[in-house]
Amino acid sequence: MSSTISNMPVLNIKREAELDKNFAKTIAKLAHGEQIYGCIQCGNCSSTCPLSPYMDYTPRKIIAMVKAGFREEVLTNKTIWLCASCYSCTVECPKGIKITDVMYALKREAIQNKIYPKRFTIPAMSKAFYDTVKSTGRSNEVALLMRYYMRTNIFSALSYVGVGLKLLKTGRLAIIEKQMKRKQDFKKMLKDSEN
Amino acid sequence: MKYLYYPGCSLKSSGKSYEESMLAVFKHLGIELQELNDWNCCGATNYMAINEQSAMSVTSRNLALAEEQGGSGEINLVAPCNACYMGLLKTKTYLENEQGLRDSVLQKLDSIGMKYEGRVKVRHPLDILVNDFGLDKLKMAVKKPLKDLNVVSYYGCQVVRPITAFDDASDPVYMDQIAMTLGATAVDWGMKVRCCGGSMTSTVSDVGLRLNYLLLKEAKRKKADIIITACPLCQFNLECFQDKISRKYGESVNIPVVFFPQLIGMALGLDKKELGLQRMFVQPQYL
Amino acid sequence: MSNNKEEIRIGVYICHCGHNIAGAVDVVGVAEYAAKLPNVVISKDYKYMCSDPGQELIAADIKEYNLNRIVVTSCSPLLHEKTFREATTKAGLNQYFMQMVNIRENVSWVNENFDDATEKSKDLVRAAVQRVAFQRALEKQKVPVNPNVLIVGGGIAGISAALTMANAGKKVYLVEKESTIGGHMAIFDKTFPTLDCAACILTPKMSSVKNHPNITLWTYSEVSNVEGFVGNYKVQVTRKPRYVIEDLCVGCMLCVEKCIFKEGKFPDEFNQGLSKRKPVYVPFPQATPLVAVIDDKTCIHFKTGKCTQTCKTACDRNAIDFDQKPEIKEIEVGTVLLTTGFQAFDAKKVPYYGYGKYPNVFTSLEVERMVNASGPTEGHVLTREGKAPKSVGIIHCVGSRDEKTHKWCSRVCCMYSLKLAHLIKEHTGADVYNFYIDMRTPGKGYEEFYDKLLHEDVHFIRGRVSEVTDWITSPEEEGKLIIRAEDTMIGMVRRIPVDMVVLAVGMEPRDDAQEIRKMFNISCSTEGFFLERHPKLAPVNTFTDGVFIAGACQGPRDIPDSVAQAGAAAAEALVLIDSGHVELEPNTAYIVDEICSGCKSCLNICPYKAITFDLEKNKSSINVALCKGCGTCVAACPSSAIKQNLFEDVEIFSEIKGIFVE
Amino acid sequence: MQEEVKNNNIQTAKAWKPKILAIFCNWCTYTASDLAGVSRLKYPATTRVVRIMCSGRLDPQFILTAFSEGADAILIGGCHPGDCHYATGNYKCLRRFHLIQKYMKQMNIEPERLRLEWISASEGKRLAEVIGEMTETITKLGQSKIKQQVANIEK
Repeated sequence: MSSTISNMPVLNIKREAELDKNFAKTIAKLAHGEQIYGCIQCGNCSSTCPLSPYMDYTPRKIIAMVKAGFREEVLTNKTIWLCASCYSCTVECPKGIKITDVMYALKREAIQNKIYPKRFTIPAMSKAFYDTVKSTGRSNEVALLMRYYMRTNIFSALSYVGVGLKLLKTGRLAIIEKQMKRKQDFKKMLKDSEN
Repeated sequence: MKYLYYPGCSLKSSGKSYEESMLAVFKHLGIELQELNDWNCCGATNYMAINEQSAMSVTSRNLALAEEQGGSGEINLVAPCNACYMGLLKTKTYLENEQGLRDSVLQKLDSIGMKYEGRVKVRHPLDILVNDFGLDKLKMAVKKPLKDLNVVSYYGCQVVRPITAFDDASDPVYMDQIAMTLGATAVDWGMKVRCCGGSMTSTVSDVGLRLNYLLLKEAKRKKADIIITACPLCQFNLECFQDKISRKYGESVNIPVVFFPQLIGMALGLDKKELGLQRMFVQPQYL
Repeated sequence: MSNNKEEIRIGVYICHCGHNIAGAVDVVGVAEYAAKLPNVVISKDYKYMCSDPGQELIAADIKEYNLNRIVVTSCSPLLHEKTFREATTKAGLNQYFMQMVNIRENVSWVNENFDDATEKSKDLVRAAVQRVAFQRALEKQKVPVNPNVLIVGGGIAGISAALTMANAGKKVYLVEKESTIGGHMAIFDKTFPTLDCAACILTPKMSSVKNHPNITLWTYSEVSNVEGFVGNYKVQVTRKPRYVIEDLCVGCMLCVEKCIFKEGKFPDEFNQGLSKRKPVYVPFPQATPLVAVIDDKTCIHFKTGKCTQTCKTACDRNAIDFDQKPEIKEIEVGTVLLTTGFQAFDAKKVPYYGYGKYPNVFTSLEVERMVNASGPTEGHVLTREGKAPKSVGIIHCVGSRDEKTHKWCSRVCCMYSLKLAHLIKEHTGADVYNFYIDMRTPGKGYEEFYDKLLHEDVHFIRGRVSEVTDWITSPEEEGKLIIRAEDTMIGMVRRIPVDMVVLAVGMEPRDDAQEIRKMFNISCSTEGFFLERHPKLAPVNTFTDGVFIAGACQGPRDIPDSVAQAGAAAAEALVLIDSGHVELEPNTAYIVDEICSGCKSCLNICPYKAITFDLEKNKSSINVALCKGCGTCVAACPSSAIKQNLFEDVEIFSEIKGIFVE
Repeated sequence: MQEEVKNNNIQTAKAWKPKILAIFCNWCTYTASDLAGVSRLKYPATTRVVRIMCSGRLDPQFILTAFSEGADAILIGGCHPGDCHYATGNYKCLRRFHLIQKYMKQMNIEPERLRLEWISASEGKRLAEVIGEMTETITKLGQSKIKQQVANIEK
């Protein structure tokens, strides 16, 4: 017992120098609003969130940590990736904080800085979706899932074979997607916005 | 009544029967839908996570197309998929409110010779049916009232959130009213707008399946015969994973899950095939 | 410049207001600039012009430099014009030779760029220097004050104010919309933090009002018209027919007993709809006046005309009169106290808490009635199924601290929730959970009350409830209402199954507040409560002289604060009455006969009918007593024959020119 | 010398910021501007307030004088319809406002340079917004040339 105590990691202390003082400002800008400064920590977001039971930190804590500048903790945890964009927190927030937009902003910030949890599946899905649309202009579930499983775990795709076959049988799987006509225009616009 | 119609990717694949049934029902009721030519993906939720500017540009191209094809004045653009509806509506609203964003998006449209003036009104078929067409008229069109059918309405998240353009954000009632108009019993339940997890059924399936398990279990506890939805992804999640969920939790959660126009179509006396009902995994016995 | 060609000697005084102005405007620079302006003899800046030394500085300079015009550049004239006018008068100069420039509210507090703000201040000072040269000596008009007072609203604030004024020997008209006075306080069972029985402390006051020789009490009545001005208001009160002659009825309840309805059938407003009443009823046993009232919306006689009128025959005093008509009373008063109170937030507006959907979700007012021994459940806290709850959740901040409903904190809900928690626990022994965002207990004995509750094993969860629902995730939740909230102290979402939910609804402005506001010519603040003249220094005054406000019509407040405010408002009214007269600003209009062409275009413009036409002289003339000084006729006169004191054309033009011409 | 004059012009052109005459009624809009101050709302230092008791006191001559003396724009503030402290003064103001608008059209003065707003005592925020918007509009529109034109005529 005594040996474990001597090996205990430092968990619950933070020094001001370790915080990113501009973090709140950056996120407020990316997330369409200064409202995050008005957070009263009521926890309505955490409570209404259908995914909060699975999160590392509840959404309320994320907002507090963003405000205080806990950049690393916020960007590396799974909470932001579990947000399913159901907007329940956003419509119910008594202070009008666009929490879903905050989560989006944090996701983008994490991707840009390449510090999201590496083996985590959700960022991979987002990227797969992005790439599918970028190349075809529309999303195609077959192409999307192919891309996704290539990136994560190709074997896990097997567990969905049953569902896939049923979809195929009922004509709900579009293997050949009708293509856009002005695809070149579309790509050009996207290229511009990535710069 | 004539509207421009934005199907979105899902209504061409897994949600095919949503499109089929809606087109059939609207045609029957005399509501004309004209598909938007050369539309592209709405941007959906995943896109925003990578590049918001790009997502909004992609979406605004659809709005610009609607203005190109919809003539002068205000243009009603119907988007049945919740994610598409929300994506289009959110983009439109944000463009209205944020000058910087507007400038940069308009510039991108300009680079491909398009423009957007802000004349598009984004509409959901529920909104059209209740507010433009009217429940009274719908009632008169009912041929086979759905007697003794207990219906729970599942709205999903993105139809009344984050921007509530119609109905109530936490307690929507439009689908319930439609069900009652068709002669069915609308069963009230507390999970109308409780999220199904979206793509989580594929990404973190433990979580995704549990969310859907809770929804299905509660529908069954409330003695529902059928669940109606207004979103292709909700419908997909709730219906297509029922076997998986039943196995995982060791209790049967099987219950038919259909799109609300399919329910309307049955009450109007339309053909099952026209409504795409043969595509459902769980056949509604009653219908 | 002016008529007698006197030399204009102006003194300009720039106030730093500590850092308030000096931090955003180069005050020294402005003073130096002003010194160079024409006619300016002396220009000074000073830390606090409104302080005694500041005022004395002006007075001393007037004497020393023989000044005859003063420009004070400081805050809003609405705040300190009176102060500096008095300072001017003290030095023997007519007060209307003083002009104020507002560089605090209009400049330093709102403009961020230092150079721009300084530039703006210089422009404004220059304008005032040019204007003041044309200002003339004027005298205030003295008008007598009618000693009678009108009090609108018979809740605890109105009752307290009425008794204070009446005890001071003034004639009081107390007008109440409902059929009894008592207001919200009469609904409550106990009052926090002392747990006094509300009825025990309120009822004696109510009967004092009824019996006071100086108080005329008109219940079931509304003010329908107001005319006049401070000291001299003409008010019309409409007494709605209650179909029972007040003077004859003794409140014996025989009519209620004999009503053709054997049982109550209509929601009882006083019991928040938890019980039923008959069309003829007395709201509650201590109602004042204790007179029955017949509700013509539910009474068979009024609905069909085919009632045997058992109530009428039952009354041996012949007090029932189905032919009663609205009665209009005209009164004259000098001052008005508005104590119209608040209304509770409608919990149906937040559907996620399930009020109206789940029967066992109650509002706090409903529970107030339930815990009351003479209430609909005779003091038992019961679910709709008639059972004592084993667990109860009290949700704070319903309709408060929320941008989608009301942004403000309603101030009383934390305390009354603690009170209800205590009473529910006492009555039922149930597990009581309080869901709060922040616990607000600022008040004498309030924090101590909270401490008491903490020791009573009442549960406190710091988190805003997101939903009251009936969907379940485990068998033990079956049949219960589930409250979901994050326990933010722990950082976990909790699902708490309860038998009863109490919504602590907040306070909001009454639906008719806007109507009353317009009638008495006062303003409301953004959220809709009546606006006080100054939030700190004139909290019971309004911008309309002679009209005062007290209690929850001005903003959410509890009983002790309402009573204190009522006292303050009564004192303010007494000051006006006892000084015997009021001084009115001399900003009235007058006609220069030589210029008036007799075109009559001014006649219909005056909203107060102060302008008449003298047929003999073929000219218009203005009755100063009726003129309120808006100046509309001045701008309308095609030949500029009408002038306005304090706002002469020449004054305004020179001010405008002064702004732009250096 | 020429060069210097030119530079000076550029200097003034750069430094130019609109000057807006604000004529506010005592009871509503002037009180609102006090409230904006007390609430520490921020808006550009472009306005100069002249207080009158009621917007009904507004004399069209005030407007014309201000323009010819160099005002870039004029903002008139009164109580909302139905809320006038003197019952109907604001309606009279509105009538005159329409007249002035017509006159301005004839004189080729941009209509944006005159604005009438109903701002109640509680609407400090609205006041700040209006001043912000107006400053933006007038900045885009540029300096008023009326003073110059009037001077030329008088020459």
